[in-house]
Parts: sequence; C-alpha cells; structure tokens
Amino acid sequence: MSFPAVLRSEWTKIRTVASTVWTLAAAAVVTVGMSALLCVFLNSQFENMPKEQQLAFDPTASSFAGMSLGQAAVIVFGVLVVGTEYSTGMIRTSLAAVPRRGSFLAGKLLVATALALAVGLVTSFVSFFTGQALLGEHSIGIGEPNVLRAVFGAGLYMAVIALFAMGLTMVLRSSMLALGILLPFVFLLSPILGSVDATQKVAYFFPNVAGSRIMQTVPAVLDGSEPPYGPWGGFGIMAAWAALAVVAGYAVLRKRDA
Amino acid sequence: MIELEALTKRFGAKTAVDNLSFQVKPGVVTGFLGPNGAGKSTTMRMMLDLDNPTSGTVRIDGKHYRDLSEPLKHIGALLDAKAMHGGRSAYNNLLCLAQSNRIPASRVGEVLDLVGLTAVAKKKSKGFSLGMGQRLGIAAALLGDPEILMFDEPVNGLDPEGILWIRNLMKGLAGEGRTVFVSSHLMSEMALTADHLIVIGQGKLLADMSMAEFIHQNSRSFVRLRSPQQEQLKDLLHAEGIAAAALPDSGALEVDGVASEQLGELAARHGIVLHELSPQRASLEEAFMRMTADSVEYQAHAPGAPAAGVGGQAGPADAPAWGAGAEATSKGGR
Amino acid sequence: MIEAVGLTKRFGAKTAVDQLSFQVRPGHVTGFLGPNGSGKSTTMRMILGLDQPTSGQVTINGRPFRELGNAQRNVGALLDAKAVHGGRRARTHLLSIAQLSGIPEKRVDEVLAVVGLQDVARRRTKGFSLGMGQRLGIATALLGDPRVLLFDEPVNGLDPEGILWVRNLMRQLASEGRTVFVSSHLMSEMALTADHLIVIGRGRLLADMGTQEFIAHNSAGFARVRAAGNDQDGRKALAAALTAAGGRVLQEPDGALRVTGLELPHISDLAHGVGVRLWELSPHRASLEEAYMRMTQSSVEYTSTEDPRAELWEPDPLALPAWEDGAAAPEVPQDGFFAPPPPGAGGKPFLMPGSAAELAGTAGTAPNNPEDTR
Amino acid sequence: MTGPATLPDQPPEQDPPLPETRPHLGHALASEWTKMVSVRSTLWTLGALVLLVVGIGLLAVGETNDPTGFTNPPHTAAAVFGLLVGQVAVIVLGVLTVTSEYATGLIRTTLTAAPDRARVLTAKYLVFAAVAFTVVSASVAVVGIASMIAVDSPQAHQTAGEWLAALTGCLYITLLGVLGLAIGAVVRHSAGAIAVMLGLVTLPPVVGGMLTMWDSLTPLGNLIIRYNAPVAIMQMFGLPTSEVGGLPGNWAQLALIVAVAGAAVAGSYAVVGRRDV
Repeated sequence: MSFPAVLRSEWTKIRTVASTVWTLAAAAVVTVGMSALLCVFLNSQFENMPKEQQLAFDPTASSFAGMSLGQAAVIVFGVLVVGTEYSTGMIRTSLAAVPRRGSFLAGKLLVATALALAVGLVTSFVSFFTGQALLGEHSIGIGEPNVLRAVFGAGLYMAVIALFAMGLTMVLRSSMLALGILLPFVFLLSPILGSVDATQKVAYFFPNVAGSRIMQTVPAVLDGSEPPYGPWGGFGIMAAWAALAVVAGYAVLRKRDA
Repeated sequence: MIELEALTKRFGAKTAVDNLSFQVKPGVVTGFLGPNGAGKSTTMRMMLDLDNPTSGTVRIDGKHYRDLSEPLKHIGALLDAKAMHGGRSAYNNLLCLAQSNRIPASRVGEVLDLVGLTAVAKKKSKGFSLGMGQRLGIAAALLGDPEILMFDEPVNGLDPEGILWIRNLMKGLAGEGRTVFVSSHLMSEMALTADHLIVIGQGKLLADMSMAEFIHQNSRSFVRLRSPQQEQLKDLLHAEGIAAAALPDSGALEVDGVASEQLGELAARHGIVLHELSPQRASLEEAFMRMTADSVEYQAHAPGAPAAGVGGQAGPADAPAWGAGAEATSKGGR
Repeated sequence: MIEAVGLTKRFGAKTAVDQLSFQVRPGHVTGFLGPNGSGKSTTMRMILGLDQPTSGQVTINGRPFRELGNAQRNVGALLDAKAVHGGRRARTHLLSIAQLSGIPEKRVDEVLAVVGLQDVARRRTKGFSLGMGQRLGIATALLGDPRVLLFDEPVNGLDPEGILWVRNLMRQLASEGRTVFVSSHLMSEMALTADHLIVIGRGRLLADMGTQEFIAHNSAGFARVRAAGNDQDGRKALAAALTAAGGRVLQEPDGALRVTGLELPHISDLAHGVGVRLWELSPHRASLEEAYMRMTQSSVEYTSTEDPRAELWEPDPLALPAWEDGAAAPEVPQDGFFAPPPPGAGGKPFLMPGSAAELAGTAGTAPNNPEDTR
Repeated sequence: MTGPATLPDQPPEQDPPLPETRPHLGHALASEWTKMVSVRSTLWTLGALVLLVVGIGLLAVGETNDPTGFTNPPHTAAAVFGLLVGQVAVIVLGVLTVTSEYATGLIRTTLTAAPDRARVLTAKYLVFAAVAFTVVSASVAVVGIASMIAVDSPQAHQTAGEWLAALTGCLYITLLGVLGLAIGAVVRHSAGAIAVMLGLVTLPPVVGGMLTMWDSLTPLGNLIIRYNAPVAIMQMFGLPTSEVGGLPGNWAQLALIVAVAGAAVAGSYAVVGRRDV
C-alpha cells in the first residue's frame, strides 16, 4: 500500500463534498467577521470600559474573539469528515480499498488536519490584521512579544480542535452522536462550568478552554483566576486530548467489525 | 481464487459462521446460496477483512486481504449498493477509490461507461435510485479490473433490463477466466447465471458442487408424455412395468426414472404417436428448498395456503389456470 | 378495486405519469411492471394519497384515498421495507401504526405470527436484515385486514423460503376476493404470482391484460426436437421437412433442433412422415421476461446504444425475427403449457441464435440437457 | 418450504372485529405516545435534560449556601443553569419527534395508515408538549424543593407568584420545543432543523449586542437583547439580567414565543397538508 496514494484518495474525498467547503468557509467567515465586529465595538467603547478592563485588554485575543463561534464550524467539519464514512456506509468501501486501518486513519486525519490548519492559519492572520486595523489606536503589532505565537496558535487551535472532533467521531462512529456531545460540551458545558467558581478548575482542563490560552498575550491575572499552565502548556493539554481521542479511535477502528 | 479455511465467526453466544472451508475457482460463476441468517453476508465481509474472523483464515490469491498492497486490483466487491457518500458525485466517489489503489483516473470514465452511468456521472449519488446505486457499486467493483469479483445480491433494485445486463456481465467476466462469486436469493436468476454452487445453512457448508449436480441430487426429474393415443400409451407403459402418473387436467402423463430416449424408442416400436416427449428437471428453487429446509430462520406461517408451489410449474389448487401445470412436481418439502 | 382515470403527475418539466387510466380488480393478483423511472412508484404514491396528482384522479373502492373513512381497514401498503425507525422494537412499531386506527393490540401479535417475526418482535428493528424488514412491512400492510393491498417489490431481500411464502400469500389474499396490486422487477416471480399485468413505460400505459395473454402477444414459444441417436441424416431430413412445412429451424449445440412456427402434433406427424424416431419433443414457452423486454424496449431510461453492455445482450431476439409474424405462439395447444418454464429454462430463449458459445454454456443448466442421455 | 399452516385460514375477521369507524384524535394520541416511549432518543434527550437541570441545579444549590452570594433569588433559580443547556435537549426531542419519521421513511407508512395529516400532526404536538412540559416542570420542582430544604436562610423565599413564573418558564421551554417540532415538520431534516433552532436560541444575544454598536441600530439591538430565549428564561426564573434595564414582563415574553411558535405551527399544518411526502 503506497501511502501517497492513500493521501491522494483522501484529498479527493475531502475536496469533493460540499460540506468541506461550507464548514471551512463558515469557520473563516464567522471568525473574521465576528472578530472584526467585536474590534469595532471595543474601539468605540474603549473609553467607557472600567479601568481594570482597560488594563487587561488583550488586543491580540480580541481579534480572534470570533473563533469561539467559528470553532463550531470546524468541529462540524471534523465530525463530518469521519462521520459520513459511517453514515453512508462508505467506510466499508474505503476499507475494502485500503485494508490497513493505520494507513487509512493516518491518511484521513493527516489530510483533514492539514486542511484545517491551512484554513485556520489563513483565518487567524486575516482575522488578526483586520482586527488590528479596526482597533485603531488600541492595536498591537505582529512584532510585539508573544503576538506571533498567538496568531500561529489560533491557527493551530483550529487544526487541533478538528483533530479532536475526528478522533471522537472515530470512537463514536456516528456524526449525530459526536455533534450531540461536542457542541453542548464546547458551547454550554464549558462556559457554564467555567463561570461557577467551584467547577472552574475542572473547566480549565477542557480541551477548548486549555487550548484557547495560546491565543492570549495578556495573562488574566486581574480577575484572580489564572489557569495553572502557560500558553504552550494549555496547548499541550488540548493536544493530549486530541491524541487520546485519535488513539481511542484507532483502537475502535482496528477492533470493531466495520 | 478465494480460499477459506476453517473460517468461524461468533457474535457472543451465536455462531454466525461455523468452520467454513471452500474454494472459489476462476473461470466460472460461483453462486453463494443460503437462507437469511445463514451467514452469507458475514462470510463475504470476512473475505474482505471488514469483519474479523473469530478463527480461521481467508486467502485471496494466496494472500491475506490486509497484505494485498492494492486490493482493488485483485478483488472487486459489491456489498451494499448504497455504500457511497451521497453528497459526492458518482465520478468523484469512484475517483477517490481509484486513487487509493493507484488506478488511473481514465479508468473511472471507462467503468462508468460500462455500467451505463456516464450521463449521470457528475450528479450526486444521493439522488440515485437503488438500481443506479447498484450500477455504481458494480462500477466500483470493476474499477481495478480485478481477477476476482464478488457481488452480494447484485440484481437488487435493478429493473429487468438491468438484471439481464448484469447476468450477461457476470458470465462474460467468468468467460474471461476471472473468479466470480455472487450471492443471491433469487433462485431463478442463479439458475441462469451460476455454474457452480456453494450452499450454506446456519453457518455450515451444505453443498459445494456444480449446478447440474446440485439439482440432480436434490430433486427428481421426470419425463412428460402427451399422446393422441393416451390409453394405448398407458397400457404400453403398464405392460413395460413403468409407472406413469396422469395429470388431471392436461391429459399428459408423467414418467419417473426413465430417460426420454428410451420412451421415444418404446413409443416408436409400438407405433404410438407422441405429441410431447419432454424431459423435465425440477427447478433450482425446489432443490434449494429441499436442501435447506432445516436451516431456515424466520419461518412464516403461510396463511392458509398449503405448502405448495415450489418450482416453476405448480400452484396451489386455487391458482389460476396458468399455474395448473404439474402439481405433482411440487409437493416437495414436508 | 383501484381505479385511475387520466392520472398525470409532472415534476417541473418532466412528466412522470402521463394520462394513466387503469383498473385493478379484486380477486386477482395484478402485477405492475415497468422499467426504472417509468413512474411506477409515483403512481403507487398517488394511489396512497402521498403525492397529489397534477391532474386526473385515482380512487379506491370509488373514493379518493384521503377520503376513506378508516384507511387501514380499506388499504394496506408496503412501500419501503426500511421505512421504520431503527430504534423502535418491531412490535411497538406495529402497535403505534395499529393505534392510529384503533386496531386492537391482539391483531399486532396476529400479524407478527403471520409473517413469522414473533420471535424477534421485541428486538429493535435496526438490527433487522432487509428480509426481516420486508416481513415487518408486510405485517404493517396486513394490520387492518384490508380489502386492497399494494406491495412495492415485496420480495426484495427475502430468501427463497420468504419469496415462496410471499408468492403464496399474495395468491391467497387474492383468492379471498381482495385486490392485490404488486410491483416488481423480477419477471420470473411475476410470472408465478400475477394473473393480470399492468405495464407502463415513460409514464404511459403499455399493456393492461392477463399474464398469459401478455406473454402470448409479446413473444413466441418454440419446440425442442431431438432425433433418435445422433443420426445426422435423420436430423437433416427432419429439418428439411420442418422447414418445408413452414417452420423455422435452428440447431442447438447438443444436436437438438429448435423449431418455431409449428405445433407439436404437426412436428410429430412430420417426423413420422420422414421416418425419424424422436427422443425428445418438448414445448418451450417464452418467458415473461422476454415478453416484457420486447414490449418495453423503447421506454427504458438508463440504456444507451453506444454503451458496451449492449453487445452483451445483442444476441437476444429483441429484434423481431421474420418468423415472428406468423405468430405461432397463441396456437400452442396444451393448456398445461402456460406454466412458465422452470427457472432453469426461463431465460433460455434469450440466448437464442447468434452465440453458440453461450448456448453451450447454459446447456448444462437447462432442464433438458444432454446428460439425460447418459 | 413454508411451515405447516399453524394459523387457521385467513381472514381473521370473525375475531376480533376490527373497528370500521373513522378513527379520531384519541387513536392518534395513543399511537404517538407509543412512538415516543418506544425509542431511546426520547430517553436520552429527556434523561440529559433531567440530569442537567437537577445535577447542575443541586450543584448550584450547594454553592449558594451562602445566601449573600445572590441578591435574593427564588429557590427555583438554581434550576436555570441546567435549563439553559437543557433547553437544547427539549428542542432536539421536539425536532426528532417529526424528523425521525422523515429520515427513516416511516412518515409514508404513517400517512398511509392515517391519511388525515392534521390529525397525526396534532397528536404529535400534543403528546410532545405534554411530555416536555411535565418533565421540565418536574425537574425544576425537584431543584426548587431541594433548595428549600437545603438553603436555610431568612432571605430565601419562594412566593406563589415565583412558582407561577417558574412554571411559565417551563412553558416557555416547552414552546421552544414545539417551535422545533414545527420547523422540523417544515424542513424535514433533523440536522437542519436543529441548526435553525440553535441559531434562534443562541444568536440573538450576540447579534443584539453587536447591533447596539451603531447608534442608529441601538434601539433594535436593545429590543433583541431583551426579547430572546436565554434572557426570557433567566428572567422567568427570577434572575433578571441587569445589563439592559427595562425588561418586559413575563407575559410579554410568553406572548412572543406563543406568537412565534403559533405561526410556525400554523405554517406546518399548511405545508404538511399539501406537500407530497
């Protein structure tokens, strides 16, 4: 089995379904658009903000604020890449063509993650420069400390959250189930747990919460709730979640009858 | 060539496939028969390494499926017509399969043409009817121009024209020396297509023999006679010690166990005119029913109808005239 | 009784069903045939009030479906075996449908027994095979003990035992005076089951006649004649006599003659006349498949002349041979003769002239094969 | 071969006599009830709802033991955190009640058995609404009662009016589910309908917030911020969101959802009645 052939095949698979274009385009548009709107808003309201908020203002993170919503589309992308194989029965045809589970999984994840990374990086850079342009006098340059790391980090975040979604879907073997778990998890459970003091410490170790730390350049010291890890530490936690999901997915794929 | 060796698959306590060994040879169409729940699909899925056998092995051209570097070039399979991504066009569905096995993209157009889907190649397969989906699945099986082909219920959903086409396609493929393995529940189709049969019931091998042999072993054959001098004919047969059964309506006689040649000679010697002298062989359906009678899983209660009508010729007593042929052939079963 | 009058359905520019008028009478199994895309499913859906006709109307026992008092008591239908929620158990699925018309729970267990699913009644239908799904669908159709039944491809996915069961069930239902309307692509099944046929192509009515009549109108039978021994001269003399008498004679690979255009007694007399003893003289009825192919050849949708598969079935007698004009078929004398040939011989006419290789290939499976001699 | 005919010859008309009369709504209600209780998705969605409302509710009860944490909310307020997530479960159940029939093709069987489509649809609405309302209000009651037992403070309270407001909140959530059912009946696609509903529930606060950025659109933005599902639910459970003063009354919020859901329901009857299935 030649691995480049598998990659080519997976690339064809991914580029020939409409959902790829829709989800990734939605991710980019929502992220850039929402971030831009927020930056306009912040720029106009900056003077009215309380002093401590002005001090803790993170222009870099603000220009990615839309990603909190845009990641929904990336998650849907990741879930669908794997989930449609199962829902359509294509998985049997695919595995008959590429019987080695490792090659199949690696090919699929590599192609989809690379694509998510590419889209994520383009999105993060566009979002950053648009946002900074709109922030006017409150903006920050890409050369400032930690800024480039945050911009790259935003792209990486999108790739890894997609990978996490794919791994989880591989375990669950159903798009519906995966979305049913992931979306409430990211959009409801983690913000709610994060907003309650008692449960906040748990929420810190959720992949999306931990991972988003890499997009920030200003530590959130002022509200007294600093997570127990740095930007790369947080990203590492997120990557560990994704790796765990992928390994579990591989185990399921190997062990269970297709 | 497909070889199965002591293949076994258990789902919990239930043994779906039980120590199955057989070979599927090239150059002939091999039919794979068995009642529902006999383990046919599981066997076919294990052949493609989609299900892991509990024990035993399957070898494709002497290798394990997972060791085939480009499996589509060795074996093409149609398992489930709908096993394609509906949001992708027919062409692209095939293209991504082709690429994974380094099959040139031009081959995709060829197989689409072969199955008659060229006109809808760019359409999403979501909107395909079952018959079109079946053709697409067949195209996928043919993609790598493999020496071994496997079809699970290929005529499902096809219209009569398509059924005729796939029948001739399979014969043509076998004629080119390929291995063709096809499962179907449609005995009349199988009788027209397959040369060799493998029959399983409750996961066990029941028969592995040629079609003719199978029918011969599992059903009776007889000769139908019709004559304007029927009384003389009856007397003659009686005198010769040949048992003949008269059919109630049609005025024909049925003779068991004597070749038509002998009967022809006999009639000629005694100057009896025959208007019909036709050797009859019971159908594959009847033969199959007899063999698998004990391994049927979801037995229905026929609402009132007597258990008749096996085979091509008979109907229950209340059947319309066209069915009132030779009931005698068909009271098979229990 | 189902009655369609001028039934028409257009989807945008495409006319799926075009001015269709027919009646499906009680007491018969009526087959509904047509190539893919000919409008069969749309017609069935309009009968059941699922699709609205663009014009025309279809009534059941004189009333449009949606105006029937108690639909399930009047009409039962199997449209799609997989049309069940996979997460629901077979019995609760039936129960929920039964409750729609106040059908008592006892009836649910009855129909489950009728279709043979009583042992899996409490299993979720997700795990059902297509055949089991089909049985469940048939159970749904039987729930209301209706006078009119519609089945769309009822044997799809059933195993041979199930096919036989469905065949007998439908005949039984018809013999009770019910109206049974069945669509199927399996000609050999239809020949065994239906006594009346409605054939449509491209949305138009092509035929509405008895099965027997349909086969007679659209195909020709033939006789297989084998001279004693492998006596070359006798065979030649016989062939000459048959040709002289107006028959058309083809030679089969095993030495037998295939004769069209002459009745069996006539062949017998001719053989006697030239002093040839016969070892076989058997009537062969053309199959419903062949008859159907001839009738619908112009209305098949996904076929193309430039398509290589055309070559695969070129040898079949779709192009009407000259001898067909004489229409020997209807004159076949014996009544038992209409029994469709056993499946082994069913499609044989297809491989008729042209390709001797193909004939050789199938001779082994035909009921009257040379092995009988040995 | 078919087995021995163990059943007597058909037809079984003699016993029991099957009803010939025109079936009524009651039959359809029985049928829909069977449908609802016989699939696991009902259990999953309602189970998730109960778990979220009661689980997070009890957690919140535990955390708010210090009564100064809040400016005296009623006991049932503890349920609101779970409900904000749990409303999604109600919506999903509402959507699935009808779209699962379309997804599986069961709808054709149903409408063949009961051609009177309005009867089937009405039964779906009634059964779903009754089940959803019962489960939501029961979960809220559990949290409220738990809070009454656990939180021992003079400031903790629950007046009849507040019970009524909480009940109105439960009704509000039920109506969101009904809206989901109606949209599901129109779009016939589970994922599509759920996406639309999630958009309707989650986007208004965000969109409203953005609109307030431009002076000319600020009134519209404020309107949207005041009239949307999360705000309405929080308000009915006695947790007014303080940002935008001048909140409408509970009845105004309820009237809005009744109007929206009512329009969608009416639309669903019109569409389902006419459409080819």
